[in-house]
Amino acid sequence: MKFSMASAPGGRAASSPLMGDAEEPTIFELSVPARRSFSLRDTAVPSMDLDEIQSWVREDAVELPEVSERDLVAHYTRLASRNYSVDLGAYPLGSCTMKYNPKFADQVAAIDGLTNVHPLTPPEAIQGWLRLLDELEHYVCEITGMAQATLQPPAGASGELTGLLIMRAYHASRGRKPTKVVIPDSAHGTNPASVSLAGYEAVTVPSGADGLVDLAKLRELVDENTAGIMLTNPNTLGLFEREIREILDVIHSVGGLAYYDGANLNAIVGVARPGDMGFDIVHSNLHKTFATPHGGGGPGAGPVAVVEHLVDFLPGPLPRSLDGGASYTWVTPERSIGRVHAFYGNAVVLARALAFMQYLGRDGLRTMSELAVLNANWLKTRIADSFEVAYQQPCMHEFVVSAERLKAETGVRALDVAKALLDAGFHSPTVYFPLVVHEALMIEPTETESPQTLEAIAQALEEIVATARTDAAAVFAMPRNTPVRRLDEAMAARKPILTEDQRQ
Amino acid sequence: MKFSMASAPGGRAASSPLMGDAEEPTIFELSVPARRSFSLRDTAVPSMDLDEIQSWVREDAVELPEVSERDLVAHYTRLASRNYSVDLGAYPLGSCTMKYNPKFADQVAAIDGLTNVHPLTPPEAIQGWLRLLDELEHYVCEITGMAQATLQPPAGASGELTGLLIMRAYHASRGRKPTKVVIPDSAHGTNPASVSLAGYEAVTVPSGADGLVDLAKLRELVDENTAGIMLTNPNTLGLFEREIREILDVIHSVGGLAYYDGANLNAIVGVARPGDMGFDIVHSNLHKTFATPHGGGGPGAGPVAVVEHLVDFLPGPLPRSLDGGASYTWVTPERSIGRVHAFYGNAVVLARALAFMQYLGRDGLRTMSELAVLNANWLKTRIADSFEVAYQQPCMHEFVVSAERLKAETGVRALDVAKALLDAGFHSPTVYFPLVVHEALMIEPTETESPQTLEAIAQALEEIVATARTDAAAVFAMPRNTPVRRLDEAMAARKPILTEDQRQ
Amino acid sequence: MPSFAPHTEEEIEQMLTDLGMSSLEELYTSIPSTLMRTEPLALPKDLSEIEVLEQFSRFGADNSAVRSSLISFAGGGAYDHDLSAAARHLGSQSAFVTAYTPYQPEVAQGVLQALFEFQTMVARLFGLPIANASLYDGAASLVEAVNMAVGFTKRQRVIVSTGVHPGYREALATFGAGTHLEIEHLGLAADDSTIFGSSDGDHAGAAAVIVGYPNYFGAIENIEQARALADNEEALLIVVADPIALGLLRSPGTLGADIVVGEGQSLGIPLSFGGPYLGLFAARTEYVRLMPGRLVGETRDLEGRRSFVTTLRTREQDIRREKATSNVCTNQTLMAIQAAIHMAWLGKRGFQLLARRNYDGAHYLASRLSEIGLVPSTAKFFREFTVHTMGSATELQHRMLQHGFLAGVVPPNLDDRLVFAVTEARTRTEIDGFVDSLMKELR
Amino acid sequence: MPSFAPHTEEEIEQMLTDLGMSSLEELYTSIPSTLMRTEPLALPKDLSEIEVLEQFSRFGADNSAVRSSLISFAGGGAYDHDLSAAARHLGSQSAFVTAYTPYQPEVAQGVLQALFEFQTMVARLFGLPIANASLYDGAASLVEAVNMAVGFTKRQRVIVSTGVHPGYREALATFGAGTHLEIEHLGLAADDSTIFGSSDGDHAGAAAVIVGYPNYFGAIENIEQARALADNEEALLIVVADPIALGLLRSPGTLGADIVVGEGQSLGIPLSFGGPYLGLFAARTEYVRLMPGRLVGETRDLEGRRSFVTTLRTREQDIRREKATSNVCTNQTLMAIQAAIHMAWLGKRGFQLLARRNYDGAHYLASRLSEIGLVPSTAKFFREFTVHTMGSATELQHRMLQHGFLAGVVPPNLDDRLVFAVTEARTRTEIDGFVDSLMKELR
Ligand SMILES: Cc1ncc(COP(=O)(O)O)c(C=O)c1O
Ligand SMILES: Cc1ncc(COP(=O)(O)O)c(C=O)c1O
Repeated sequence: MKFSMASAPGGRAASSPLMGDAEEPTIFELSVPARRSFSLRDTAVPSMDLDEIQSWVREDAVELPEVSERDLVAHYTRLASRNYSVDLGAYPLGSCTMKYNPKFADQVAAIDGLTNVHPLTPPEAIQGWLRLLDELEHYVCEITGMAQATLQPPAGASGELTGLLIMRAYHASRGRKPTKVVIPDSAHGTNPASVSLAGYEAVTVPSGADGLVDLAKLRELVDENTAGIMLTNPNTLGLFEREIREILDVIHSVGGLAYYDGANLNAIVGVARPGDMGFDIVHSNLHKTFATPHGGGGPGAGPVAVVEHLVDFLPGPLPRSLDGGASYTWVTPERSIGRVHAFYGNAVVLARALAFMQYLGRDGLRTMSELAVLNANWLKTRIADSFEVAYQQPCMHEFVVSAERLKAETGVRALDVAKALLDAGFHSPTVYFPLVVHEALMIEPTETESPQTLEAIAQALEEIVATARTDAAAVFAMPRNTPVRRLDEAMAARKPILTEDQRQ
Repeated sequence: MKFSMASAPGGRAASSPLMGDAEEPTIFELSVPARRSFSLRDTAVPSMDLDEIQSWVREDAVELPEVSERDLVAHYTRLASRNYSVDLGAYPLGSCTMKYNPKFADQVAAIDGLTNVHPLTPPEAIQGWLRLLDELEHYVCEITGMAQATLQPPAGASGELTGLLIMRAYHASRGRKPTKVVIPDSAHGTNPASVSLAGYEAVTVPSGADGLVDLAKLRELVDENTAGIMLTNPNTLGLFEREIREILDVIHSVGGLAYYDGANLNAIVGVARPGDMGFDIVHSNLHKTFATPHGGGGPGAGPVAVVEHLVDFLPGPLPRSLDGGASYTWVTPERSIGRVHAFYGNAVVLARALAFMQYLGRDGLRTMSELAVLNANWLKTRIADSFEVAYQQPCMHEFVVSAERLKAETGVRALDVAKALLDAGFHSPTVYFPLVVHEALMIEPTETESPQTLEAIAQALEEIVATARTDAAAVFAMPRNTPVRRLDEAMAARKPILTEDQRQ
Repeated sequence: MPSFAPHTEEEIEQMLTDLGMSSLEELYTSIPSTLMRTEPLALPKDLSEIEVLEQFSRFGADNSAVRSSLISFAGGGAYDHDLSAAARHLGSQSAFVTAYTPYQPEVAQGVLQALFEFQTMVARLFGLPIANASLYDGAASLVEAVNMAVGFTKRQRVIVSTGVHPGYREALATFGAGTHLEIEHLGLAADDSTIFGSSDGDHAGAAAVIVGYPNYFGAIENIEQARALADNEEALLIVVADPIALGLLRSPGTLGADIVVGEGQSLGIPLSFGGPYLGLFAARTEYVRLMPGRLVGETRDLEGRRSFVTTLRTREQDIRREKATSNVCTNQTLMAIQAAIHMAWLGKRGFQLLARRNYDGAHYLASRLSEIGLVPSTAKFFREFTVHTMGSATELQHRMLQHGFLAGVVPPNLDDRLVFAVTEARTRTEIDGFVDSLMKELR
Repeated sequence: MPSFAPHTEEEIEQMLTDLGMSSLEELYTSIPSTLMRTEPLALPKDLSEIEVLEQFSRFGADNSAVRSSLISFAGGGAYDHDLSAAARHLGSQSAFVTAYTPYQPEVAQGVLQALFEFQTMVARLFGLPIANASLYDGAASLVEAVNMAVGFTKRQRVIVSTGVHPGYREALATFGAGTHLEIEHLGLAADDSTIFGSSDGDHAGAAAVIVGYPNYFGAIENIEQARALADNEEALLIVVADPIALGLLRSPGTLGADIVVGEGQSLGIPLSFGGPYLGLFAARTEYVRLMPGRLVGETRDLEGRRSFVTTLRTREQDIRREKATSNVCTNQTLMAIQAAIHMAWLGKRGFQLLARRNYDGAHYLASRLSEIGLVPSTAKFFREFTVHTMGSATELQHRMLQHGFLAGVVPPNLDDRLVFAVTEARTRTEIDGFVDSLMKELR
């Protein structure tokens, strides 16, 4: 196959060394007694006596660091300079949808009238927030094909558990106590973990050779003890479950509910809707599909949308207008499972996501998904000579390849490929997940990367394979250009040092 | 001499390589026809016809780059990661006063009611700005010991020229046309350049062996053709001109005026005042002493303050209250030399400086200078074994050492020391300036660096000297850890490539 | 074409050609045609960034923000503190904001080291040896603490003080439905503190005893009594602590808590209408392998340089799956980093001083309110206390909005009470003004 | 003790001991005691950062900002454009903000490459081969251009159109006092454009002819005529251009200008009450060694990698001293970087579209004003034009403030005129509202 994209520059962090190669001291090591950064306002409030609480008063002060503002700023600026991020270059990390996050959303997140609002302000004084949340709920429901949604869950996993508790409440309301939830063997780890926390037993349905749910096996597994199924579609291998209707029919036929893990929604926004496929409960990962930044591990937001007959179970409170949109208030559904967050979820993250959706609009949202799928298919085909493509059907927004052949021939594993890619200026793909593919490399370019960047990634991968064949040791020694090189992870786990004070 | 500061970590950029070591493409190289970042609002304004101006309308579009927002952000994020800055580590660059800039001043600079004000808004609608500028003028005058000030000059050099034009106008008002301005041989290059632009001839007075103005020589030079003198005190060698009163008497005795270059004010705020020394005109570099960030080369601000009998010549307009502070308006002095900026100078920089001054307050401002001087003296003494201290008297906020001995013994020059220091994670000192000291290294630690950082700098310098003695070639090859290594500057100047289009 | 996708029409054509396709629709041949949407989404068309910004400014204008519109005396788990500019600046660096979870430690030392420092600060604050790298919020931390206690003791019963934040208790009840939790409550005395004494249930023992410190109504609980009850029940003691209080009060860990959780919003995070906030979680070392969430540990790289990595990952869902200690994956890392920076900005002495200022402000307000007949019911408190209103508290709170004050929070189902909070941001002038306005409304 | 100085009392003691001193005062023994201040400065005591911030918020509240308080139809060298979030974010990275002038290129490639890109964009915009790395503002650029022309021609006389921005002309007069500049003016026709024709001075020739493009009153000048006059005088042609206009109009360089200068505020820099702004400067290659300010050039490092460095430094004051081409040292680098990013965000097509939107807005306003009898005097204009008011323009402008409009700018000493500007930020609704309010005031 011929490829059209010239190897133009793009997408790669080529910032190269900035200076020095020493460790950065910890903030505690920078601390000097009596040094300070803080300044506090003069409130003119008199000093009040402590007599009544004297027995509770601590003698010592908490051993927080004592640093100058100058050192504080330098320390955390240097730490930032030791971290890769989407803003530096490509992050083809499958299952994580690390796309570029629009900068204007940072300004949205900084609007005084949004950030400086106390969550317990009476409804008459927070009409803007209530409207905003209502509008986002509308977008989420339209995109997923659902009736109503809670925006409370602060991340995808929280959304999963929320959804499963809704499932539980639904069955209970019908006097049923089914015990099992079916999940495919390619499922993300949060799925089985959530199933357990929801008090269900996780039952695994295997994938067939085509990477899709084995319908026959599913039929065998499912009975009246089946509370429901959790799926993501496209699934964790990046493949669309073609027989989704049939799969869900099996579940529905025994009175079960179908849960859609929205982590993979980026493939199908505007193209297909979980609701139309027959799902009953859907969570969306706003920090993936809707480009709220990931923050080095969070915060996210995982709204849960449900079909009409489940809306009564949604967590409360929900922003609702009782007068046709003239004003809004908080309403808790009658049979609500209860709150899943102390307040209303990660509100400012929700605002960012709505801003992103409004910016792209109706058509832009669909184009987003189409190009995410285009990028994934192109890159998959482009690197097919270097790695074994796990499944041949067209992929959705991500795909899985295997380094098994490379490993057999050279000893270089998926992990080594991942580490070597760092030296080329790119973040690594996800490795060893999903578990059903050996030496898996799971690659999700996202729609925000240009064809030039895809080509550069492909060339970098080709070069790694070539190096592996001529000098595998060189690959094992990678990365070399990173702030630190490969870490001794076993040492970290053997006798964990989790704080400065646990160090000898 | 025994030194007390243990070599604790601090002040050094040890960010080490981040990934890759390739060049960063230019934004033009990242450009792809028809790609875009921009989005423009829908104004609903109809398209108007171009008939009347048709002959002016260009056929082509300006060849600006065409990049996605994602690539735009990645490009300039990667460029930022290729740049040293105060926020990363120490910047002991003599004459430049690179100190830590407080972060809250960034928030001051972002206040909507300050940044989004049109400069030609009528005075009744800009009372906040007028008050702010008035208050800053008061601070500047109190600190320098002057009567009134213009805040218009956008940098120090502009302040110099403004001051010299005031000098000129003053002499003219008295029917005099003196032709010469005296400057010491250690003067900063902007001083003689400004003298020329003000239409004067620069006459150099040499320094004595003690680094101070040679009073006898000065007496010989000065006559009724002398319009004035330009000095900075402490001078460019970091030494206080003890005989400043006598020096200025010489100038005043022939009807000349004395100009104070405030670039070195950081040594003496709250301790001594140019006005008390007898200076008539003073500029302050707010981007040095008063911690407005330097922006990679600007913007700055160089207010010019004058004694009572020169206030009539100040550039206008000035913010003034005609009703005892109840309201403010713009007033232009009768014999004003005229504007030196299209509007009122770098207003937002001025706001930052006032914020800094208010934060430190009366006592903090003095402490600032005292500790700047303490740091300089300590570091000077600490490294006296490694380099020849040029002048023995206590220094002020900066000092000059010479690498002449090192050069003689090893061939390693001041420049090589500067480059080697980069590898140690610090910015270089100023080199080969002032011109009167051979192989000069001019070091200004500023008060914001901790004693630990000073010690780390000293150790880095010691190590460089040690390496020079054992392996000079290693020093010549430095820096190695920087994004690029030593540059071919001659090639750049021989056939200058100043734009993408001049490249072959 | 949304401007975030770099592809030009021409490039799309070319890429499709490379794939042997003629349209974008062809990419979706694996989706049954009955499932393909033919109509566009029923959503508005795209807007420019400036239009979206202006739209959100209008949303913002329709809220009463603290400081610009309202002077806040509300707490209830969300406090109006002065934020440090340094933490705001440093926490918003794109290297932190736009990074993923640190799965490749070689290029994530910034986030990892910052989290290690955060863990250290939380552990020291709470008086316990270990802390994790954050959970969603205070409520989530409590739920995870209970799950951990349940997992450790293999018991389903927990004893919860009604002084614990009602939102957290509700979340516990919600998630407890899945884990079959039996929740038993301890009531409060007239001074708003918990009535301990052996639980009246007839079970063999409990998984945990849970108290606030201070509690939701402001009362500083007697942790030693809570510990005694826990010992009686052979239960773990879980304390929900206000981190700011620990600048003045003895830390729960030193007083006997096994697990301390709390909401970290007070540590430099804006009010943000309730989120993103920061769940804090610390515990005794013996529970380390049951800890929920991410843990960052120290190690060496192959050149011997100190470095940091997420560790004990076998606890986590991606490895342990249905047997994981928790299902948490994405957490609140950015908030943790921001809180760590803010704590470092405050430093040892600033943190102490800050706590004292909160104490002084609250006690000054209490004394002023006492003068006008609103005597706090809470006897021993830190920065938050409860008063009983004559009429409806919601009504009074509503009227106080007109004066420009957010007059505390109304506890759910207790419309005759207001809980007031004071931070270091409230000046004497503001407090006096608040008391004056309240007096007018109560007359 | 100000918190920016890291030193503890103990460290100060220790450092003094190392120096054999016993007090900080001893550091100043080289200052004659008569000059040492014994009293503290007559300034207020220190404040906390939050108090300073609140003080500045109060300053801000006492101004009428555009958008939040006023809808602006004012230009005059400062325009209310929509700013790109990307440029704002990227330009405020601390690596750019807190760096010094790039004297050590090995660690300044970020600033240097950004400036090289900026120079390229300015050169292309102005239609000339080279540009510098910025000067203070539009006025300073004009002054430097004249100095360059004077230096090149060795003549003192310049011919300036009165259509050139009055603030720039005033600055030229101010600085011209030093360089003994003789300034001669060209008047304007009724349509606000310059009346060219050979100058009436009896000198042998001029150093430069200077026109605006468009000029201060909005008129698009005939650059070819200006060129002809310059040729007549054997003078250089200096054009003061509005960069935004060049998205629609032919560039001055291609029309014959030798030097093109301008104010870069429109390229993504906030109004900022007049500064910091951005002086643009481009010229023909033959003047390269006379250029003022910093120039960044391309070269190679010793490993052969492309890299950037400030070059032709022998023009500059620190080397050439009294013979330097200019005294400029600190310039407006950060603004230049921000403008480059903003231009790249707009891109080739966005910039073109933007210019057209400005044109359309201004012409729509002009047509609406014509309907109510305010017919622009300016015949050919881009985004700014002049109307003659019946009474005092200042008075009218004052009254329009009450309606929430900044109604143009009043040219100095011409109180019967208003110059209106429209940018892409003004919607039809705003323009219509403005016309309605004006109509009310004029009735
Ligand atoms: C398929 C899938 N499901 C669920 C999740 C969990 O989402 P979160 O990390 O927001 O809790 C992820 C996250 O990586 C995922 O990839
Ligand atoms: C002694 C001295 N004078 C004047 C200046 C010029 O100031 P500016 O760069 O703000 O024009 C400098 C700047 O480095 C300086 O060091």
